[in-house]
Order: sequence, then C-alpha cells, then structure tokens
Amino acid sequence: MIMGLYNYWVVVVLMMIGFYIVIAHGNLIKKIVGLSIFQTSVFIFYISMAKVDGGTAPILAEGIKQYSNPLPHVLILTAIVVGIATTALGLALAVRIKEAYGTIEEEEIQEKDNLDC
Amino acid sequence: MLTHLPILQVIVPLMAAPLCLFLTRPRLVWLFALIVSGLAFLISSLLLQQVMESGTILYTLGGWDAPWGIEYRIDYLNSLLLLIITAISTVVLFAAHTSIQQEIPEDRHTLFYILYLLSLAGMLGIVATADAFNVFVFLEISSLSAYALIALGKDRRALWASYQYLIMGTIGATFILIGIGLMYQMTGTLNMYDLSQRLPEVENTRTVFTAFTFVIVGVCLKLALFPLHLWLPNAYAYAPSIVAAFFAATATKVAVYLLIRFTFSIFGLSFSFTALPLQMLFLMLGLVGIFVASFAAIYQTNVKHLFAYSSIAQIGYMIVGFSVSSVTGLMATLLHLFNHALMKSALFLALAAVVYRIGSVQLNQFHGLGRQMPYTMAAIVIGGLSLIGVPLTVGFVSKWYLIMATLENGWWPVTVLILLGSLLAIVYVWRIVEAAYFKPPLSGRESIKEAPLSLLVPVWTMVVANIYFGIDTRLSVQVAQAASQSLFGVTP
Amino acid sequence: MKDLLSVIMLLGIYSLLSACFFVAMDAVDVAFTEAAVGAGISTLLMLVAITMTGREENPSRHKPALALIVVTITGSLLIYGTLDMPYFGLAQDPVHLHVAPRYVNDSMQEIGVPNIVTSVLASYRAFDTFGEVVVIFTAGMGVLALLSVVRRPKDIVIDSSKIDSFNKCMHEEHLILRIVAKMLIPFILLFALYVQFHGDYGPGGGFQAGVIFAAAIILYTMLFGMNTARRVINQSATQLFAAIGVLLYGSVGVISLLEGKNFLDYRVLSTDPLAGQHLGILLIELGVGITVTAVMVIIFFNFAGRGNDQQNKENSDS
Amino acid sequence: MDISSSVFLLIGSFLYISGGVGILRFPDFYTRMHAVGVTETLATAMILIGLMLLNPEGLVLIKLIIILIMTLFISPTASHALASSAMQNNLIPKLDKNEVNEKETSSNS
Repeated sequence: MIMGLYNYWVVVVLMMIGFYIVIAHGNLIKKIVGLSIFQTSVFIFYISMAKVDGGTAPILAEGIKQYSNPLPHVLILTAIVVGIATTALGLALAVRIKEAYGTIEEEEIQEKDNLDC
Repeated sequence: MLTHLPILQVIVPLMAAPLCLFLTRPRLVWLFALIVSGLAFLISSLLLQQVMESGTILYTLGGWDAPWGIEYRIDYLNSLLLLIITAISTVVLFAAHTSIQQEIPEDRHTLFYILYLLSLAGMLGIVATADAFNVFVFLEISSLSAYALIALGKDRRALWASYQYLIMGTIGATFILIGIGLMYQMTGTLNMYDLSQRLPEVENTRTVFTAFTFVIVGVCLKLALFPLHLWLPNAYAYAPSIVAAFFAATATKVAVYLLIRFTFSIFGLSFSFTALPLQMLFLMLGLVGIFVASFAAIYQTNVKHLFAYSSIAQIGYMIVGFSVSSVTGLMATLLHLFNHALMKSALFLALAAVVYRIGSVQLNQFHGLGRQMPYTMAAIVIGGLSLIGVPLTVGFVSKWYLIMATLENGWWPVTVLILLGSLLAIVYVWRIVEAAYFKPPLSGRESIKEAPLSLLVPVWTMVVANIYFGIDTRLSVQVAQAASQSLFGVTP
Repeated sequence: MKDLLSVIMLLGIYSLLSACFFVAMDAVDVAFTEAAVGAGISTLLMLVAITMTGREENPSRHKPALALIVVTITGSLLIYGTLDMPYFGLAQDPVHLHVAPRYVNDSMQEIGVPNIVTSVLASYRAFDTFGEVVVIFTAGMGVLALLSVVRRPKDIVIDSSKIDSFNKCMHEEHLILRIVAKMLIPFILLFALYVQFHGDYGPGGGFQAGVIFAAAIILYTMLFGMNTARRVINQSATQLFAAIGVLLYGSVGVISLLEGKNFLDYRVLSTDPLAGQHLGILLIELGVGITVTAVMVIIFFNFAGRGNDQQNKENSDS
Repeated sequence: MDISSSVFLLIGSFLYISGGVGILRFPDFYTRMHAVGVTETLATAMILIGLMLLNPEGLVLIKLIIILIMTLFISPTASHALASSAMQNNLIPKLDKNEVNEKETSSNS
C-alpha cells in the first residue's frame, strides 16, 4: 500500500503547503506564489496517474508495446496554460493595487478600506 | 446549419471577441457586440424550440464519438440556461454604450466589449458542454474575463474586490479540477454521460466520495453559497454597473446549473443524497444564508451592496428548493433561477441609470429621486416587489412553488422561515422606497433629470418581463417542469 | 522567508524540478511546457511585478490557526480519498483501460501522427485546446485592460533622440551581454520554429513554440530597452496577431462547418482524411503559436511599460 | 567506450559537487560565484562529452554538440551578468580576512 500510494501522499502534502500559503499569508504576491504551488501539485497528481510501469513516453515508435496514458498529459497541458493566465492576471491586479493603495499587504488594504467607508 | 446550432451558440460570441480588435471605433464595437449577442439569443431560442420538439440534442465536436472526443448535449436544463444568459446579455449590452461612457475610460471601451463577449461565451460553453474537463476550461474563460471586468470599476476598491474574487475563484476552480481528476482516476472517462454510467460501479469507494466533496465545495465557492460568499458583495458593488447587472443575473446561475448537473446528472440522485448528509446541510446553509444575508442587506448604506446581499439571500432560496430533492423542489429552484435573473438585471440596470445621473448609489443620495427620476424609481419599486414575492410578479411564482415543495415534504417550519425571509425583504426594499419618495431632494440637486432613453428601454424591458412572466407562467413553468422531471428520470 | 525575490527564485526551482519529475513520469510534452512556462515565463513575470511592488514582505500579524484547521481538514479528506485509489503505475488501472487505449492503438490509423499527445490535443480534444487559446487571449486582454498606459504623442517625439544617446551609454555597460544575446536570439527563434513544426513527431507544439519565441523577444527587450524594442515590435500589431491566432484556429473549425461536417472535423480539409488531419493539426498549432507569442509579448510589454512609466513619474516628481 | 564515458561523467559529477560545496563554504558573494561559475561550465561540458561517447552517432550527437556550444556561451555570460549587477548594486567584495566580517556575511546569507 505504501509503495502504491506514496506518490499521491506527497502530492497531497505539496497541495496543502500551497493551499496554506494562499489562505494564511497576507502578501498578495505570496498568495499568487501559493496558488502556483497548489496548481502545480495538482498537475503532478494528474501526471502520476498517467504513469504505467515499464511504459514509455506516448510517442509511437517501433518495438514499443507499453505507453503511458496520453490523456492526462493533454489535460495538464491545458491546465498549465490556464495557470499562467491566472498568474499573469493576478500579478497585474497586484501591481494596480500597489499603485492605488501603496501597499500589497492584505491587512493594510483592509484598514485603508475601512477608513474609506 | 440547423444541426450545428449547439456549437454555433458558443463559437459565435467566442470568435466575435477577437474580431472586435479589428474594429476601430468603440461605437462600432458596441453595435457589433450587440448584434452578436442578439444572434446568440436567436440561436438559443431556436435550440429551446428544437429541444421541445425532438428531445435532447447531441453534437460531437471534431466528428469523434463521445467518450473519445468532446460532446455537446443540450436538454431542457441547458437550453433554459442558455436562453436566460443570452437574453440578459443582450438587454444589458443594449444599455452598455450609454452607461460605460461615465464609468470606464474611453480607451478601455473596446477591451470592455471583448471581455464581455468572452465572459458570455465562457458561460455558454460551461452550460452547453457534456465533458467534465471542458467545463473547467470554459469556467476559466468566463472567470478570467470576469476578474478583469470587475477591476475596470472606478473605485480603487474594485481592484481589491477583483483580487479577492480571483483568489477564491481560482481555489474553487482548482478544487473542481481535483474532483474531476479523482473521478477520472476511478472511471477513466471525462464525458458526463459516460461518467454517470460508470460511477455506480465504484460509488462505494472513498475516492469517489472525496471527488464528490471537492466538486461540491468548488462549485459552492463559485456559487457564493453562505458561508463562502465573502467575495461577492464587494465584487458586485464596485464593478462597473453594467458588469454588475450582467453577473448578478447570470454568473451565480451558471454555478447553480453546475451544482445541479454534477449532483443529478453525474453522481446520480441516490448517491448524491446518501453519501453526505447533503440534504440537511444544504437546507441549513440555505436558510441561514437567507437570514444572515437579508439582515446584512438591511444595514447597508450602499444600494449596490444591498442588492448584492439580497442576491446571496436569493441563492439561499434556490438551495432550499434544491435540498427538498423532489420534482417540485427542483422546479422551484429552476423557476427561481429564471425569475431571479429577470429581477436582478432589472434592479442593477436601474442602478446603472441612477449612477449615470447622480454618480453614486449611497442610500442618502437617493433622497427625492422618486420625483426626479420617476421611471427609474418605479422600475426599482417593481423589481423590489418582485424580490419580496408580491402576486403578479415573477417572484411570487417561484416562491409559490417553493412553498408547495416544502409543504409536500411536510416541512412546515421551513415554509414559515421562507415567509419570514420574505418579510425581511420588505424591510430592505422599503428603505429604498422611503429614501426615494418620502425625503425632500438634496439641496443643489434640483436639476437632476430622468435617465436617457437608451437606459430606460432595457430597464423597462426587464420590468415588463418581470410582470409578464408573473402573469403568463406557461413557458417558464413548462420548461422548468420538463427539466426537473427529466433530471429525476420521471417520464411526463 | 520575507524576501520575495528568493521566494520567487525558489518557486522557479520548484517548477523546474517538477518538470524533471514529469520527464521521469514519461510526460515529455508536459515537462517541456512546465519548464518553459513555470520556470521561465511565470518566474519572469513575478520578478517584473516585484520590481513594482517592492520585494520585502511585512512581518505578518495574522493568526494562522483557522487556516491550519481548513488545510488539515482538506488534507485529511484527500488522504482519506487516496486510500481506495488504484495503485500507482499498474497497467490495469481503470484510467488505462477505458478511452485511452483507443488513442494509443488507433491514433496512427485515424490521424497519422506519431506523437499521441499531439493527436489527442489537436484532434480528439481539439475543442479543449481552442478553449485554452481563448483563455490565453483573455489573459492578454485582461492584462491590457488593467495595465496598459496611454502614451501621449509628446513623449514619443522626445524619445527618439534620447534613445540613441541612452543606447550608447548602455552599450558600454552591457557589452558582453548584448553581443552574446545577439548571437543567441537567432538560434532561439530557429529552435522555436523547430518545436512548432516538429510537434507532430516529438515533444513540442504550438504552445511551447510560442513561449520560446516570446522568450527571444523578451530577452531582446530586456537588453536593448523598451524603446528600442517598441521600434521593432508594434504594440497594436501584436494585439492584432493575438486575435489572428484565435481566428485562424476558429476558422479551421468554421471551414468544416461550411463543408457540412461538425466543428473542427479536419477530414474535410483534404480529399484524403489523413492528409486533412495533418493539415488541420498544422494550421491550428500555428494559430496556437501565434496567439501565445503575441499574448506573452503583450503581457511582458505592459508590465515593463507600467514599470517604466512609474519610474518616469517619480523622476518628474523629484 | 563505456569506461571512458563513465570517467567523463564521474569527473563532471565531481566538479558539480565541488561547486556545490563551494557555494556553501565560501565567505562572500563573489567567491561563491567564482566557485559555481567555473566548475559548472566545465562540469556540464564533461557530462555532455560523456553522453556523446555513450551514443556516438546520429541526431543525438548533433543535438549534444549544439547544447555544448550553447552552454559554453551562456554560462560564462550568466556569471558575468550576475557579478556585474552585484557590482552595480554596491555589493563590496570582501577583501580583508577579518574574522568578525566573516561571521557577519555568513549570518546575513
């Protein structure tokens, strides 16, 4: 059981590290870093399930019988692109927030908002 | 071409968006976007007609059969949603040109329309597809454009609201992605229909249970179900008025659709309501959501905030209907989905008109507007009556079915609570009426005029729709009934 | 760690390591993309962003207890979920028995491309990829809506005389870097084209090629300055290119619609279905490549342009 | 052939490790850079040559040669860029061998 599942357990640990950074840290850039780790660990999870022991990369060649599953690879290619798109937009927002509020710390922004109200 | 309607529904707005970059003048872009949205509306009504005549429509993309390629599957449920989204989008776009003149800088107008069309296409894609991963891709298209659209708001708080929405939305989407991955791992397929066939074999595993939980939590984040609603009020309040009108009427509806699709069509009724104490949980969350959000709405001084909290309360009603898990209950949810879209678009469009004239939506700025902008204020009053659920408005119809559903199950305490929730709605709507009609106009503001016709026409279109569908309920009830019956597997 | 620069560098290393892991897991295409995107472009964007937002993180006052509880619940739920999972790497896992075998066994006869990932990506699930291109396009438009700076024509007139003198003094400083970069850039561009058109046979394809192509342009911009790069690369033309890529992809689909087949059915593109598939994949990969390049360049230019603009403002204030 | 390639690979790995030790043990930025910059170029070259000997024909060989040439250009340039930007940002190289100074830099890093 340990040999069969350890890969997924590592993924869960990575995932939770990323998730923790997203919700616990107040710095906007760091939140995006956490999001990135979170997403990358999901990619690792998908790719792990595609692996077949003794298989090779899914590029057809003569003399090879066993290939790894190509479908998760395709899904993750798409997901990586979605990830970078989110990162870019999040960073753009962080830059604008810095210009508008003069800070990228969550608590200071909340304080300034409360003053506005 | 009629056989290609399902795909045209999505790709028409999707491909129109990049085409906008080739048009030079914002006015042309607006006209183009309006035509595209109108075309999408036409397509969706044709689709609904086809579904009513010949049942579910299947469409395979790229000519590959379903579990291998991606498939579109249009039934009553999707076609109802498609119709709502395209109709609201067309009416809202009609008002967009006037409204964004004041709220968005001139050089961003073209980008605004592009992002708007992308967001529309993303929502249509989520609703039309029958492939679980395709849902994720289109979810991201609609959410990314939503973040950018919200951040276009004038106030700097719009940026912060948009950032919070981005974080919550991405966590939600990633949860859905994990859920889809776990389902795929157990079944080896991504097609929704295929999943529903293959999941029962493995439904007693802990992995499927985890997959279900993750999907539900992810969708609830997008849905802004209490207590995951924290991103919603600010996002709606500080976004440009037009964006708020569009999203308040459609975005959460798409999330409700996903919830229904995943629980009923993929995991199946028996699994969904036995694996978790889902019924009790959703009933509780829905009711608590109604009360907390309604009380919060009463204490708001910003009218957009007020209506945003009222949206959260209305989502509570939909979830209560959902948790009844009977044909009537689901029907009430679908009807409320349809009706709430009508109400909220009318209300937020009317607010857009107010912003256009006085530049603010603080409650204390509303004083005396009842006489200065009579048509706009009348629209807000009718929309508010509809929120409360007064007879002859759409709000009455859906509340009626909701109460029927709870009584059918013998949940009379729930019925009482729903009625109490409506009383709270009276309180917050009354605050606006009081400010607008019973307070003297503010000094220095005597010259405020009625909103221009280009804003009044869409507002009143929605108001008339509110009344029309409140009196003539044939279309909405028939479609909602057919949809919920097919989801429960009852043959009519 | 309070220094955001090192946080970002570590994130880059993490991405590169996960790319290595993907190679070990036989996912070469994914590894390629992760190396180019995670370790390359996203690290770069974050670095540009922290030049504007500052690299120090404030000491935090938050209470992590709630976050810890949420994370522990989610984590234990996931661990609970893994217990019934099919074991890692076994050939009889359900993932490998349903749907996927057709891709492995029949894609050669149906599509005729050795790289199965490419054939699934570009033909069986081509609509997902279309969605992916639109996601990238959306991100580009979103960044444009958030960050683009309106240039007054006055600035540009003053610029052109300034650029040359500025360039000369910079030339001394970055002599070695510039010469090496000048030698490298053609190779990078060539490599991008290779990846673009070799995607059918080996790892690679439109997306990776687009990122590499954009990397060459970004390298040029970093070394020779925004203003010099602006002379070469026209901003509004880049935006049009982003649109053209999406439209190219979409119009391949529309052609099949007009021919009476379903959307993105490439078999109509040629009399021989296999040749049609080939042509279709080539065209859509080209569309992906164009859009990705254009959008990456748009994103970088807007970030960097915003930074320059901020500096100019500070200078004129002081 | 196999033996010679393994010898090259071993030398390369040893150089990498010594570079890594250098990063940890050397006192300040410039010496650390020196340790990595010098060993890394040579180590990469050694490993690439080792790989070439393993597979001395065909497309792979050409690719390896191209990688080798590129590395010979890029890694010294990267070290140069790092060092010069450190210099521009007023990081003063440690010149005296004062014990106190050494402790400061190691605690800073």
